[in-house]
Amino acid sequence: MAKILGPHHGWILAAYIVGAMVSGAIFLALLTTVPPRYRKPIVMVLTFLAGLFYSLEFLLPPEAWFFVKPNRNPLTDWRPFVGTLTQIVWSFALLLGVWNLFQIHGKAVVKRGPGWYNSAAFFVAFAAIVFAGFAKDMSRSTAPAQLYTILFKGFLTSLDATMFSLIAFYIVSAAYRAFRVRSLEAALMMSAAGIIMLALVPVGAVVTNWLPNTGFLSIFRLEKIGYWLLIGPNMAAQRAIAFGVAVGGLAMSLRIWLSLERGSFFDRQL
Amino acid sequence: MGILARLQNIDRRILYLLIALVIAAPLLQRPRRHPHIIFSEVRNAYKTLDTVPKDKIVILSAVWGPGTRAENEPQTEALMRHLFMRGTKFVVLSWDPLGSDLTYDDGLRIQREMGKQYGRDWVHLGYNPGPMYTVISGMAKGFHQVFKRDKLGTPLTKLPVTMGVKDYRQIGAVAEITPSGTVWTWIAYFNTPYNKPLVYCPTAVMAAEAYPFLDSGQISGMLNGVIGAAQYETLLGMEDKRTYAAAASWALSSAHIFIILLIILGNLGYAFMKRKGTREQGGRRIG
Amino acid sequence: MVEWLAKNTTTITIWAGALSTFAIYSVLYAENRFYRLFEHIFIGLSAGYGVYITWSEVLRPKWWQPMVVGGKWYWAFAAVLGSMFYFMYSKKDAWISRVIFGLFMGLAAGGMFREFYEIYFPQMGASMKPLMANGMTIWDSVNVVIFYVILFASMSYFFFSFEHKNVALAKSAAAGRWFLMIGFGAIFGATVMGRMTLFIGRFNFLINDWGPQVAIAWKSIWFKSFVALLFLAAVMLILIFKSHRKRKVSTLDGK
Amino acid sequence: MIGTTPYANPAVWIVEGLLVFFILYKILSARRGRELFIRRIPGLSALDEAVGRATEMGRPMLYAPGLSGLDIVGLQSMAILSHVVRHAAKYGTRVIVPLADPVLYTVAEEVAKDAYAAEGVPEQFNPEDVRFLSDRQFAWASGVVGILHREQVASAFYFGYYYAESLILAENGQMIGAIQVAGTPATTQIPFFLASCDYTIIGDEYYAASAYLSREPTLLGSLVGQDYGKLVIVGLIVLGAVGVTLKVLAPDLPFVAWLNDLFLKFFPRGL
Repeated sequence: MAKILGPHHGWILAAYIVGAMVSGAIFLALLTTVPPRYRKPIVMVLTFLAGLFYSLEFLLPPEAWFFVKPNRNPLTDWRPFVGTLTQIVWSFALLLGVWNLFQIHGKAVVKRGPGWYNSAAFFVAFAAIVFAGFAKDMSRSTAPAQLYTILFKGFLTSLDATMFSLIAFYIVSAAYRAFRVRSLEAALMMSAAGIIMLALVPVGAVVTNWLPNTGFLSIFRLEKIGYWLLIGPNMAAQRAIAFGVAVGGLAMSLRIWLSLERGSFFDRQL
Repeated sequence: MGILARLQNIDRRILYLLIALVIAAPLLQRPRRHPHIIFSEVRNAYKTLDTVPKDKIVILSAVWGPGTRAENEPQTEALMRHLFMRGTKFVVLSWDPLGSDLTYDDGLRIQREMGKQYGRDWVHLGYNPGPMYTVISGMAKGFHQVFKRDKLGTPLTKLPVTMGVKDYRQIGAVAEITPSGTVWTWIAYFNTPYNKPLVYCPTAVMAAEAYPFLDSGQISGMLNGVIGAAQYETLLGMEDKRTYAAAASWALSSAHIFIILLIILGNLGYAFMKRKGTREQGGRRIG
Repeated sequence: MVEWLAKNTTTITIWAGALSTFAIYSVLYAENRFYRLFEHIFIGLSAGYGVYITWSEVLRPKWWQPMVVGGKWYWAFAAVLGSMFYFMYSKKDAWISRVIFGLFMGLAAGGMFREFYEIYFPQMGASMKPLMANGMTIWDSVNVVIFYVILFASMSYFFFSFEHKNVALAKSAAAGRWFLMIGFGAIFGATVMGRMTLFIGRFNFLINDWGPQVAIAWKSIWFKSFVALLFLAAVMLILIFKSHRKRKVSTLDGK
Repeated sequence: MIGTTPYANPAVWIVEGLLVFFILYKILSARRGRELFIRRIPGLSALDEAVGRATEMGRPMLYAPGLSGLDIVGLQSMAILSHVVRHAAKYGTRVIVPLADPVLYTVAEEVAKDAYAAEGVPEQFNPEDVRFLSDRQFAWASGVVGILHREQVASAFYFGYYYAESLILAENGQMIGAIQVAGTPATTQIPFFLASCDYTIIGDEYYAASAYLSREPTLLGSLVGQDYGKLVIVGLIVLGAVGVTLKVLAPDLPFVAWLNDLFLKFFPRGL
């Protein structure tokens, strides 16, 4: 077995790789011949088996009686491999999205509909950074690296940061519009937000600066109230949500693992 | 009446322009005044670093890079100033390749201002790619096994600051200056096991999550974003200096106050319209 | 061209950053052509960057090099698995993509037991607070009681299958919703400062990095005339935009 | 978490076992045809209203699953998507679905296609309406903002995993006057949806959505089981709290110390 796994080099390696590809292709071809009524059970069984990996890896402690060798859960050793494999296979899916982008923007450019030049700009930007990236790693010239800096640092990170910072503006308009005393709920949310906004800045804390810094009255100082709101009621409420989400997530995972999930994607004929 | 009615429907573009002005004005004008209210977590941070014994060093762990310079640089500078002022020796440890250069430049600038000397008063350990927990736990057991040379390539055994540092025993405190959730690594691998105080300097986004840890004492003090840095500068006696931290702290304060004023104005308009019996536009509901 | 690029990389990078910043901020006024162009550039760049980074940081070091240089030929099977995604484009054999989906969903679902333990067990542990203990003041006890009231009331809001005919449960659920709103308000208030500093970051970039570049460029007569032209063009565009919008409003005003 | 074993301990087997038991037991009993009650969730009832409004105005709708991938959050989003698209197909209204995950994109396309087919109008499905934008957070957000404005959508739905971009989308939707419904398991983003959307579903109402919309016995049963699961958690916390309190009040009771040690051992006191 170890001999087959290699590592191999030169022609033998090439032969092995081609062999793996061919056997893979044969396997896929075989899959296409599976009659429809067996398809769903196959997917179900594979989903279940895949789910077993991480479940058993966690649920079986190394000291369990059936692990003979000095207390190891053998699945744990496979974790890095499965992690890498997942990442690699997942990477192949990226082109699905890129392909869709190409289709939509390609059509726009070919048709010359309104705004086609935007789609053209999409292709230019795409090609430029792919070229600069790969050329930077392959050629010895510094020009691609500089182009890459301009595209990545000049455009991409600036666009990222600016888009993110738009929230600074939107948070103002959202607060202004939403925080009206229409209902008890809105009023509660508004008050909590207002107190914490005041409490977090020294200028706001001036409001209650006349209160003593220690003793009973000090708990009414704004920064203390804000702090209390954050670690008291806020944490309790967040934890209540967290427990609900935890159980909901567990239930949904369980349904998917055991193929009990219902809904269009899962009810479909294969 | 026209004004009050209009107050609850200010055009959002005006709001955007106003908030931009509210933030930009202090940044451009650079007011001289520092906040004179100091939050207890900032005071505790100051006390922590102020009580480090003279024969021990402080580690400034800088995780930040250019992305969060606006918040983390003032914090780093304030801490450096304090340590120089007290004559406590410190080392800077950077986890970001670009941040490593930035913190080095900061140190050089401040040492010039305060008449201090590299190597004698402080040392920059350069960029460390991590992983953080191995570096930290290794450093606690053998400082010189983990760190061999400083940023310039000088062996650490030749520099006065680091010469005598063997392990955790010569380390007095740690300050973590970070834009991400890295502080737990320090807590778990260094500060809790060896019972060392930790000063936490997060960005404002991260600060909210830290309050429970302040409460439990796992973090001894905190500088919340640039506001914390400005308050720290006040404690350092810089209240009438024009610093960036003070300006940014004013900008943030006025932004908060501006939003609260807006909420009040909107509610005034709302209350007025409701009394008049007119339904407000849109009638959006929360729920 | 290449030389000019090499000499002025920093300058161009800063100008590109400023241009991008203005393009995105222009959407605060209204969606416009300038924004649209940069939106497409943004999507193009991030797609291209995704392709490049996926290859250079995942596929090349973790798949290609171990396989071709390291001689681990069996990694070729990963490509076979990866190709299964693409069967979704086939009408007849789309089910093969289901196989790989199923594998991934299974793997993700299998992690649930560990995730539940690692994330939520400590939270349960932290929720078991003593009502009274040595060194706790009355105020601390009151806080613990408040904690439990809020926790259980908020949790009762999330009971879906019990009819809220039970008055106690209905009241508790209603109160729970109020407590949740206080929590959400707290999150909102605590987030504002972080978001404002994002804008300060952009502002600093414009003033401290781009400002000096503008000052340098301003020295050249070409730049001055270019700015003048740009200004004229902007004025004309605004005039055109305004007359255009008046027409548009009448057709779109369906609200 | 630090200081805990990386493997399951008896407490994990008991607690997770109880949860799994209740969920599966209730699913099975629901499948055998037991009538189950489920309370009203206003945000989900509003979905149909929002679809109706877009139809009235003759403008398209937007359904954004956030940054979710092919995981439980994304799949739940797809279940809600299926409901929305089926309604839309009934009235012949367009639904634009921008995605941030290449794999979820393929799933969304299938879901949309199926939904049109189920309503008997497969020809109405326009593959360009389900589109992948970008897997980069803010590039995706910029694209969705563009779509919101250019298509002048009448209704917008945000169901999935959201990060900071939540407010960017919701405020732009608000600007164009769209009726907006949102739901996310990301607690930190709920306040922003609450502020800018007309209806927001909170916390695990998100996971209740598919059961609520489809009234499928399996899903309803699971929902009831989840409620029992939450009761288990409440019970545990109460037991633990009583334990630690009694340790101070009555340290001599025999079982108290034992109970206390048990909880301390198996429930790490993180914060």
